[in-house]
Amino acid sequence: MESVGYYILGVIVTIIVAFTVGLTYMGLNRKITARVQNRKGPPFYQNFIDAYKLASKETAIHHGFMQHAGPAFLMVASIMSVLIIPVLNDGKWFPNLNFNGDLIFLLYIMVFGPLGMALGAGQTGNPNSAIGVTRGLSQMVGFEIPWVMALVALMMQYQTTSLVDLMTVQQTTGWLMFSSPFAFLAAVLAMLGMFRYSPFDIVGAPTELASGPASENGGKYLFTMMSSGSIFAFAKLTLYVDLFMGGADNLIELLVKTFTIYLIPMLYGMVSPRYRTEQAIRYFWGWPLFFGFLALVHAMVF
Amino acid sequence: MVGSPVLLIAIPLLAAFLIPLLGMVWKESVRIIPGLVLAYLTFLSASLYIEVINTDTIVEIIAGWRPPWGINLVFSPLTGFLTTIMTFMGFIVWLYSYRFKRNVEFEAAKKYFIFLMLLVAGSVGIVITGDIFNQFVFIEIVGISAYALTAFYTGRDSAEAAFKYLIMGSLSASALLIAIIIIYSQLGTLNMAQIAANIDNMNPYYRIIAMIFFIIGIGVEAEIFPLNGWAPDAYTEAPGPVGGAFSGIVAKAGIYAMVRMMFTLFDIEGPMKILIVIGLITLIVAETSALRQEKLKRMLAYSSIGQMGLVLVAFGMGTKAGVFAALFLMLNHAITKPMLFLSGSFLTFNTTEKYIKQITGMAKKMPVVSIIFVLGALAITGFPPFSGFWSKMAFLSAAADENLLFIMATILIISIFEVVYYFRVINRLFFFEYDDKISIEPHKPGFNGMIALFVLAFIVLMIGFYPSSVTGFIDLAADDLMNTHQYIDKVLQLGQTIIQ
Amino acid sequence: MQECTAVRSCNLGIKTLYFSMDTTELIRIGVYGTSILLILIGLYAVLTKRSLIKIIIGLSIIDGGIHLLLIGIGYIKNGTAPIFSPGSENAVARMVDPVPQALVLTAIVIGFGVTAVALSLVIRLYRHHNTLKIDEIKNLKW
Amino acid sequence: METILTIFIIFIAGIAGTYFLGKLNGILRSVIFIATLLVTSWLFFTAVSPDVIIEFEVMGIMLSWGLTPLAYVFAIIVFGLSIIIGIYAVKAMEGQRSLNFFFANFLISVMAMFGILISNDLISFFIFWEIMSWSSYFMVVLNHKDVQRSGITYIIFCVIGAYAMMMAIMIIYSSTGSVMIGDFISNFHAFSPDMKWLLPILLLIGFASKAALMPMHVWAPGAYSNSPMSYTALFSGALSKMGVYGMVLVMIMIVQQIPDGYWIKEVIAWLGGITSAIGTLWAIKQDDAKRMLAYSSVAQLGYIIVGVAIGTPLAMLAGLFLAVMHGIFKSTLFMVVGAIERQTGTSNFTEVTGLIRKMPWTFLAALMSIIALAGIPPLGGFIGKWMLYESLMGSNHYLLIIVIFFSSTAAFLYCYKFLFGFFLGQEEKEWSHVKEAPALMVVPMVLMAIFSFVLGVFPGLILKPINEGMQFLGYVSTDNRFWEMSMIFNDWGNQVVMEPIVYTIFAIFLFFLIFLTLKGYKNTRYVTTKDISSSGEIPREDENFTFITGFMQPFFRAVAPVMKRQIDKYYNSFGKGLEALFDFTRRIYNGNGQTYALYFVIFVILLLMFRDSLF
Repeated sequence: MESVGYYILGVIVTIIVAFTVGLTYMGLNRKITARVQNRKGPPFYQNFIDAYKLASKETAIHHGFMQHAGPAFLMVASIMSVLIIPVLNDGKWFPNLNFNGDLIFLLYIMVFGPLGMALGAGQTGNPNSAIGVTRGLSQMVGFEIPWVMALVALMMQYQTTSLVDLMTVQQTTGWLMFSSPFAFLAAVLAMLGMFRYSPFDIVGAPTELASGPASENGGKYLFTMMSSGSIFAFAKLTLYVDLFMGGADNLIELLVKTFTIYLIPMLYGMVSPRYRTEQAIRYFWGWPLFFGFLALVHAMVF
Repeated sequence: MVGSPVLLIAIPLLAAFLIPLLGMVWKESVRIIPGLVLAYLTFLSASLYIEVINTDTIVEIIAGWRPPWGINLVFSPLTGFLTTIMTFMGFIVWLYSYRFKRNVEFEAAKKYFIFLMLLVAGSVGIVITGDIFNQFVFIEIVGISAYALTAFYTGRDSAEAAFKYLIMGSLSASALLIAIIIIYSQLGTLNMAQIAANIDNMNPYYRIIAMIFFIIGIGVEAEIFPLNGWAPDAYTEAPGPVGGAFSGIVAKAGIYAMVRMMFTLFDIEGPMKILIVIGLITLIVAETSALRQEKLKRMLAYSSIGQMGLVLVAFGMGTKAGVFAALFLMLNHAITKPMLFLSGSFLTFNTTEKYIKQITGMAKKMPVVSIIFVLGALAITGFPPFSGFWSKMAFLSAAADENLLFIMATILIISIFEVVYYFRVINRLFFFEYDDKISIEPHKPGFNGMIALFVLAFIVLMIGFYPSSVTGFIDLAADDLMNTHQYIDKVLQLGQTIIQ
Repeated sequence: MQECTAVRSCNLGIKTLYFSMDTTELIRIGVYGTSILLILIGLYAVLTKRSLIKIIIGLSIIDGGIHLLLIGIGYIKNGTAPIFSPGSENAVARMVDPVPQALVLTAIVIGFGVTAVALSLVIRLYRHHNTLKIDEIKNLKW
Repeated sequence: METILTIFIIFIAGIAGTYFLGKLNGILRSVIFIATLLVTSWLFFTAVSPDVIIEFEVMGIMLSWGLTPLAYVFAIIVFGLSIIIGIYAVKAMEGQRSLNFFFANFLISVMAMFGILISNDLISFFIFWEIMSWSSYFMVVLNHKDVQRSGITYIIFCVIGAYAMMMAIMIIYSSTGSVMIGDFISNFHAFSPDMKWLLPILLLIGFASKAALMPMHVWAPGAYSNSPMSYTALFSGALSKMGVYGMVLVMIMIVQQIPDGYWIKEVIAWLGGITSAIGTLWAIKQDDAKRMLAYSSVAQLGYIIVGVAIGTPLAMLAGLFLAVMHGIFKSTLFMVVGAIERQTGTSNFTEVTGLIRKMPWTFLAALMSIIALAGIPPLGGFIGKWMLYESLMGSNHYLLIIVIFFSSTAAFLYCYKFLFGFFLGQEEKEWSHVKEAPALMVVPMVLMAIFSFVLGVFPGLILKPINEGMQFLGYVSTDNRFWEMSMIFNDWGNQVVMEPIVYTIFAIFLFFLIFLTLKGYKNTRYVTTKDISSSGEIPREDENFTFITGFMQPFFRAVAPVMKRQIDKYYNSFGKGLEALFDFTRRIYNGNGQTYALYFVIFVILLLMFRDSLF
């Protein structure tokens, strides 16, 4: 049962599931946003159509090696993270090759993607993409801090860096979002930045024409980015579910939990205007940082 | 017995008087005779020194009057050590100034070498005499010749420097004479050993007064703080080799006189607050004023004063280790500072103001001299593996033995300033571009001068890489200075032998 | 401090002039007082007079005072010159101490030499600066 | 004949040969230079055994030389770096000024570092330390650039540290009568309580000044950026590690023995953390690559010192591993900057852009080293960072880990700035002539990049000697506990196996690369970076589209309050004040002979007044 082929199969299936779920959520996001803004909005499967269109497009020009490598880096990051995060509890379904889901490794592999993407964007030489990259990195410094604080609090409270161990802990102590609420708050607020939805969408700036890291990338490149984005979204949601909501025992439960988590940035984004970068950073170093400190204190006390 | 110590004084005096006479016969002899004399003196004192180390202290009696009545010369490991250094430095100075630019004319050369001879004779006399009044006379001889040498250059401010030196010098001479009078009226003798033997019979009030006047009288030669106003001017205005001679010969003689007075004459046990305080003040004031100097030789002069202060502090600890460190410092300073003065005066040869900025980028033009200058700077700031490091280490360990942490810290902080101003000069010399607007044009150093510099550099490196080559001698000298009673006995037993 | 001792000794000297008969002490104290007075006068000249010549004069006065002091040590009441002559062996007790006199002779010579050098330097200085005011000859400082 | 002495003789001969024969012929000089490095390191790695000890006496003090396992770890850094950098330097320094001096001095520095590592006694340790100081100083000012400021700053901090050390050494010598490090450590408990505090602090000041710890880091940017890049690689890679070596000795051997030594450790660890944060922030701000890398070195040394100061086995492992890694990737980066400067004549981001197609191999080396620096898996930097975090969590440093995390996240900013500024972005016309650096320079860089990759996959290679060194320090053997060839554990037994991760990463990467470029290279053509859609229209050739000035501006608007104060301003005003004071005090020599006579009289009176207290 533990053969290499089994692993590879697991990998592929997981990736496909993540891809589908991620794209569906994005489609739902677009739909819901439209409804809230009193528009009809595209159907929820619109993203699949876009992806298909992009994937089948021919690219005529390129700007050099890093432009090819950038999306690949991005893909590496998202797939590695989805492979490290255990999808379901105690390795039911596909354990994948989660290396006990080491959280620090996860943290670093998650920033690996944006950096590689940034390199790819830099190669294209479009000043807009470079500007977008600087904004993105600065914002990352912003939300990484509370996020790390939350993680550190959990890890030190339960004396482990392994995601799996944390999940097994939750089997007994109940969900961490109740037993250590401050960490949850800090992490969720950081997640807002991680999803780069409004008000933190100045990086991609989707409403402007051709700007942000994705500019100068069409066709397959854009497809790769899109799919990696969706996979990444799924990975992050699963991570939150695993961390704070005790993981999931089957796929349905997973979907429900992830979607509830997903609603948070979505709804927050609908009601808030866009921040400038430094405002975003200051935002993250305000309440989220405070909650992070509380979480640390909580971890120290207990 | 290769010769007697009295020759060390007699020959240079004689030479000083012979030079003009022989100069009438053969002009070149004016330059050659001093060289021969100094070479012979170096050889003589070295061989005597070896003999003294192997056998016993030589006490020479002048004119048949036995001590304590007559004048006697003491050639002990300590005095021999200093005498050898002085005569050797005298020889180096001669070697350097053999073709010195100002004494290609006959008259100038004559005067220069006469006074050089007198200077060496007087300094050696200060060190080896055993009679305080005789010491006074030698100090005066050194003084007069030093005034003359300082005022050697006409058409500069050298006369001014010499005059300041003269005022201080004659005031100090008066103080010294007063001290001698007090001692004589109390003890009725002028012989050091005799005084040291009976010093306890002296009324302590008069004793302290006498000591104070001694310190003041010798302090001018030893360049201690309030009395050293003359020193920077004299060092700056005198010819380069004379600056070397001052720092290498005269200052050493002054320091010797002071410590001989403190250790032997007044036979003080334990740490001497006065020396430590004076030395520290001298060190701090001198080094800090050197920090912002614009003139090279003046900076070197302040640094030299500071070193003298350091030596005094080391002596002031009054321990064997302290004396050892002090003598080691004196040795290094006597080698390194002339090296700096000589190379410095080569670098600033074509200017009379001797501004540091005038040697900008000179290393391109005269690399060897610059490298020797840097060697001297590194050595005197105590960077290993050069000679200065070992003496600084000896000093610090001596201070640590006495648990004088405050003094250690002060010295080290002060030497940070030293490093700073020396490295500023090194930077200007090596790591700035030579430009014709501010830099003077270089001077082709003479062959003899280069030989002198090379000899000194070799010694610096030798001590640096193999300090044990000199530490043995210094150890003996330190023992000799510490052991007062041995000195007294050595001198006075001659007297007793005659009495029976 | 020196001053007060000097003055005190002078007054003492004058008092004893009237009330004591011991002329040796009297003369000795007088000599000491005079010499200290001379030294102070010389110091005054050196410290206050602006002219180089006067400073040199002051130095010479100091020397003179010290020489006087030196002689005063060896003084004995109507003593004789320290010369041995056959038949006067008992005169040894009444000989004055020869050493101070020798010292004074040497000191005088030295003082003479120093003064000579000083005057020659003054000539040089005057040629170079055209003045004898010491506070105008300050090219070398700091 | 002892091998150590042989190595020294070879070094001295090499120095003399490089300097004097170099005057005859450049080729000869390079040959002698490389030969010296090769022979010495060959001798070292083959013939030097840790148990050989040479003893001799100088001025009545027993000195002894011998190699300890801990020193062996650092000696690996020194010799490995010096060979590779040496090969690089031979080509890179071509046509520079005073080459004989440079190469001879290079050898002197290497020799001094070797001497530091093999000296078992404090005196010879100090001697070699000082030799290292002045030789590196002459390198700093060698370029005739900013000599009086950065050079003097560097030498001041050198001597402050050295003199603090000297004082401690002399106290030790006078109180124990021996200068052996071993004796000192074994006799330490006998010292008086205040000495127990004074000595380690003095020694730590000495080492911290070389390791550029926080209050004493101001010399680093000037010194690193002004010396020739081929030396800065060694300077930041190996020389600064000597300070780390000393700190390891003190923190582990001495501070352990102090009753409340815990506090010293905490303070040093926090200083290290603050150093890393500050260094990172200022590194992001720099526009000159050299200064940026200099600040980044300060930051990285901060991590290392944190690891060393925490002192738990894992932390020490992390610190030493980071030391090795930093030696590798930071020297590579400095070499990259050197190559770029040699090819383009400037090292300023705002001037040179878009070199990726001109200097692809240099870019490869830079990319690998940057990834290692940022601590991104699978390269070596990650292992060190991972162990550091794990150890910090294991030893309950709740806030310190946040500081470290902040600085290492912010490090991405300057990492990206470095790559983007030099290699990516618009390819301006003025740099179209630039060629790839010569092979002699490229090969060492790529070699180092490969090292950093190998160490990332198989950290055990270097963790094994480190482990032995730590056993020398008195840690229990961590065999198979803290390291295996490709596996790292933490205090709680969690583990990460690097090898499969790396394979997976590469599989995915290659898959998508092929997916993206399979058809790409057949029927897509390369277009210049001018050929972009900037808001729908194509910029003309002459329009400058480079975006680099005011890079990361939004970030600095966010952190502005932190950047307001900088410590070197305070140092400057302090120094200026001192100089003004001394300028005033030296006016006591006012040039008036009469005043000097007055001093004379005052001195007499003072002595007469204080005669009772002074005599």
